[in-house]
Amino acid sequence: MRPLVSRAHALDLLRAMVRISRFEEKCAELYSATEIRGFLHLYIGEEAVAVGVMNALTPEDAIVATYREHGHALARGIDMGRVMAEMLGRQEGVSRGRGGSMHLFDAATRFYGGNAIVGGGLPLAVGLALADKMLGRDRVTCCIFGEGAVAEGEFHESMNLAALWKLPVLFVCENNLYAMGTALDRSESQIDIHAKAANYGMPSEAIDGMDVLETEAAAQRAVAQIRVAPGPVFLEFRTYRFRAHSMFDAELYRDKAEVEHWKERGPVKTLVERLEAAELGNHDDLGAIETQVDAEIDAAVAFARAGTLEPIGDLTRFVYAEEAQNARLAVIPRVEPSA
Amino acid sequence: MNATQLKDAVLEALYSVAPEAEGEPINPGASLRDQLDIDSMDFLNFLVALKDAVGVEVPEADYAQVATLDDCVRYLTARLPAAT
Amino acid sequence: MTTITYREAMRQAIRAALQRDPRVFLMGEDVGRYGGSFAVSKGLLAEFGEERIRDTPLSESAFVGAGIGAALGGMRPIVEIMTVNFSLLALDQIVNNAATLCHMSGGQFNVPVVIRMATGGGRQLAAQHSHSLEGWYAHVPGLRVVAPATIEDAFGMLPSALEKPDPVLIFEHALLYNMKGELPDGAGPTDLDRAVIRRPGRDLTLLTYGGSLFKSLEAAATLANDGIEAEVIDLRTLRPLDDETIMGSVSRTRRVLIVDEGWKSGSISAEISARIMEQAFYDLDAPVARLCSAEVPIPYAAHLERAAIPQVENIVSYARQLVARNV
Amino acid sequence: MPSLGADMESGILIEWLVKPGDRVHRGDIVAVVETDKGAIEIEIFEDAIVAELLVAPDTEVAVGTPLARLDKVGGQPVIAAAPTPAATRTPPAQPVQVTTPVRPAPVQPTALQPVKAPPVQRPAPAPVQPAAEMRRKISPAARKHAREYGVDLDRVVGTGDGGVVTVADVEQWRGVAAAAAPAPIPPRAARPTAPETTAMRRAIAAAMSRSKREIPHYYLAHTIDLEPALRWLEGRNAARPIEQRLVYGALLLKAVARAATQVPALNGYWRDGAFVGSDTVDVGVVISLRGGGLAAPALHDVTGMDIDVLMTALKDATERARRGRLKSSELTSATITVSSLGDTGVEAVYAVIHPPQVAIVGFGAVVSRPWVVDDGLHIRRVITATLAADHRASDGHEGARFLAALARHLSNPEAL
Repeated sequence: MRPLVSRAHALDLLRAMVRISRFEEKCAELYSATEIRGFLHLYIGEEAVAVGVMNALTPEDAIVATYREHGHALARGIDMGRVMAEMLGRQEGVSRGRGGSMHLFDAATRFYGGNAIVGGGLPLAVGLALADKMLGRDRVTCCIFGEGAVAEGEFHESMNLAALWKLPVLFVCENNLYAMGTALDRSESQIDIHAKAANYGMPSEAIDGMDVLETEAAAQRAVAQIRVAPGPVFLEFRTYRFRAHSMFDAELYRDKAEVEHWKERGPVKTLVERLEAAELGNHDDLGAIETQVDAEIDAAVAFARAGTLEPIGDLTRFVYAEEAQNARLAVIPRVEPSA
Repeated sequence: MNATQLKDAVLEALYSVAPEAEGEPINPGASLRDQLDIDSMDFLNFLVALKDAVGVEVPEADYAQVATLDDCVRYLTARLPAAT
Repeated sequence: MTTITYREAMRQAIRAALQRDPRVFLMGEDVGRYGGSFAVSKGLLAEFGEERIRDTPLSESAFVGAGIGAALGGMRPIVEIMTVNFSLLALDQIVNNAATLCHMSGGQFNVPVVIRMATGGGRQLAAQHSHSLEGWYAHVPGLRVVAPATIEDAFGMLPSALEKPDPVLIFEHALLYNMKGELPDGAGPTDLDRAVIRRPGRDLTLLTYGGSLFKSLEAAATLANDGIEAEVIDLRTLRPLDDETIMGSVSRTRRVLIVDEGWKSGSISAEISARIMEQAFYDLDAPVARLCSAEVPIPYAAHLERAAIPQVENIVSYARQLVARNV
Repeated sequence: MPSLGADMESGILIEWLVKPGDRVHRGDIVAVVETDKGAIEIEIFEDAIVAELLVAPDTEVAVGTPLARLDKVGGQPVIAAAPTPAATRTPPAQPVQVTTPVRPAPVQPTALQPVKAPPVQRPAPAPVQPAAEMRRKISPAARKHAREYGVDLDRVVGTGDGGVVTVADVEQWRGVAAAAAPAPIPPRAARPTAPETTAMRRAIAAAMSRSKREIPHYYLAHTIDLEPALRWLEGRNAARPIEQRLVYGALLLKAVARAATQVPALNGYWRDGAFVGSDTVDVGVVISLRGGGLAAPALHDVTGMDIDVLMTALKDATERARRGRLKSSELTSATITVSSLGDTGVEAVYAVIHPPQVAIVGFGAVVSRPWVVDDGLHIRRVITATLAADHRASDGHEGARFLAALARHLSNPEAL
């Protein structure tokens, strides 16, 4: 049993996870009502990984994520209203409405986006870490991907390069057992993912991705190691997504019983049970948090719906950088929705 | 030739000069030149065609007597041997 | 004025950039100890060390992606892909990351990376090592694509490219590395937006770039003997295309022959021809002509390869037919 | 019925997992729906009581169709978030004004040195175009067509936008109606009220507006005693078979040719800023086509032509104009044009010059007028002749001399 954290910290972790799951449930609702279009990949069930890993990073560290990145963006501290605005295609969104659910970007928090090409983000992360190393900056680049990416050539190339050049990269593999509709044992000859890191002489660990205390501790250990002995570390979080791969998926590839089994060990449920056992908290705390979070979500939805469409005339802006330096100023300031 | 045959011969000659007039109702009492927008050259060609058809040559002095369809039939009947 | 090779001009450009800007570094397969597959970076490792002259494993997607990431991280990387043939392994990183990030992030992240690669055939390396695919890259908004042909451009385009806030792809025709030429003293950065009239003329315009420039100039000299004055334009940039200079010439000569080592279908020559039709239609006295590689995988045997790739005599005969035609 | 994807229009409700009266909580699975991708469980986003099931199992309904009516736990009805047209759905197709990306300012361009390898001159500045000769916009198809049919493109007026000369313009100039055979003229009654804008009409419009735009017309009129000519004509016609009969129009044309020979400034073209005279008088005869529009075939070198030959040529040209069989050369070679509208009863015709010619003569109707002859008053048949001429090529004085010569020729018809 992991020694418990303080009540305050535990409630912070709980709130962080509830913000993710409730935000994504609202997204599912808005998608059914056609307010969100395109693809929508939900993270519910894996919240503990995002919260645990983001807590281990500093504001100077960088994140390169995938198209299932709402949870990471919220856990990283990106404003919920601007994330929702992006889902609704408004220019007040984090990517001016150009990226949508799969491409959330935020320069202020060094969130280098969702990437819709499986494995496409890994080389970028290696490069960001290379720059930090060459410029002598004590920063970590956290690269997040699913176990599906492990089958891509870029995984092998990036792991090798990071290890070869001892780059400060935290490789975070969210192993949720299914690459869209393909179970792990039907895509990988070696299904013990974290063991692959040994091929590159890279330290690695496999962690229970459903327990936020475990994920946080593991991430903190890995980041500390990177800062002390520069070089990449590989973490495999064993987790599970409670919902379909995306909105239009009949989940023919897995049976209900398996889903129910994993829901029994859901991250929020697990933490509340741990708090009750340690008499640090209970269901009332959860209820209070849910009420607060629902209010934040309603405000975010209101902000997003009040958002405006980027003028067609701006279509060609940023195909090439304008004054590169002040491009960041082009980020639309957060406008409080009128009461 | 009886009156009907004469009328057809006149119309035939007219259509050779103004093809688009075919199939149009022609007011037998009104001036052919106005109805069918026929100029002096067309009128001359019409009379030449009429001469080929019925063998009667209309001198310039008689132009006024062949202004309408009825006029033509009347003028030609007077100059042709009685209908056999 | 010093006489140097194209290779030497490019090496000096890299060297000058490394000296001038600490953010600049060179990365690619065998650029360090081996001295570069075309010997462009020979000696740089000894002078600048392993940190800034980085040999990479054979992982085009990873090291090109790493170059893009490092640019995001504040560096000014020069990534060398040995030849355009291997760049196909890094297409996803170039097209889906380098070209797209700035626009898709709403202007938050620009990618100031320079990617150099050799291109073109003519060395009997057969189909997989003889491609001319610069036209593909010129298709993608967000990229700049240039093709230095002269010694001065080999020296001057790199510094300009390093100043750009966006990805710049530099295509160096493999047959040019050994070419000798004059580099004026004090030569500096050269423009990346303009085509240049290398030989003014009157009767037709030869639009070309890179390795085909010198074949075109030689053809123009031959044509001059029988009174045909060909204007030869070095495009220099394939994206953006310098429509102004192209249409200016077309409106004067009224006849155009595009010489391009790429294949015809869906090529840069097709794009230029379409633009001429759209912008200078009534100035034409004959349809735009194109002389490109035969639509075949480039063969090994010398006589076959020679037949597949545009040669001087082909340019001359195409030009003569073009001048004779009128519509 | 929720939308689960942009390409999902409807779903078949297979099974209800709840019944009226059931208490449901947010996130509960309440039904199963069959879609193209298989059966998908439908969740509820409200805490409520199921009031009524609105859709029976195995019914296909469109996305957005209400499936059940809910009551709030307290009893009021719940309005579920029905799919509303979302802003993210593609906005109505406005035309996309895409500004081409502003070309980033080039690095300060240095002097571009030539390359040595094979000899290369320094890139000289582009040779300056000789006086910017406004190259006329002519489509390649039009050039090809003009060359095939020997049409002088300078004469053809372009009707495309911006004055572009198209194949249709060349066709028109050749006098060949756009279709091979002349289009059957619809019977008068069926003729469309507003004249259909045929290619011919456009060509005439373009020519006339170019004429009015470019040619400074001056106009003169002169009433001429036609009695001597008409009497001579009637005597002559009476003595010949109908096939050799003359119309007075032939005399007018001959007289115009004779007069034009004496006043050459009216016979020729205005081209590239200068008058180009013609040593023959080729008279263009305006023939109005009953279907609308006109043609002006030219009779070549009329001055010396025998009057009977002229009559035959005129008869033939009129017939071929009606049938659309005029040769292109006929339509383009007139050096002066005559427009005679006497048959319509109009007394005077002030015509518009056909570019690139420099004069056009108009004849009105023959009318009887009181006329003084040797201080006696007589009834005479007279005709009004008008001249419209290009003031760049000739002056009023020459125009007057022309009309006077015309009158003289008509006063002794036997010499024509």
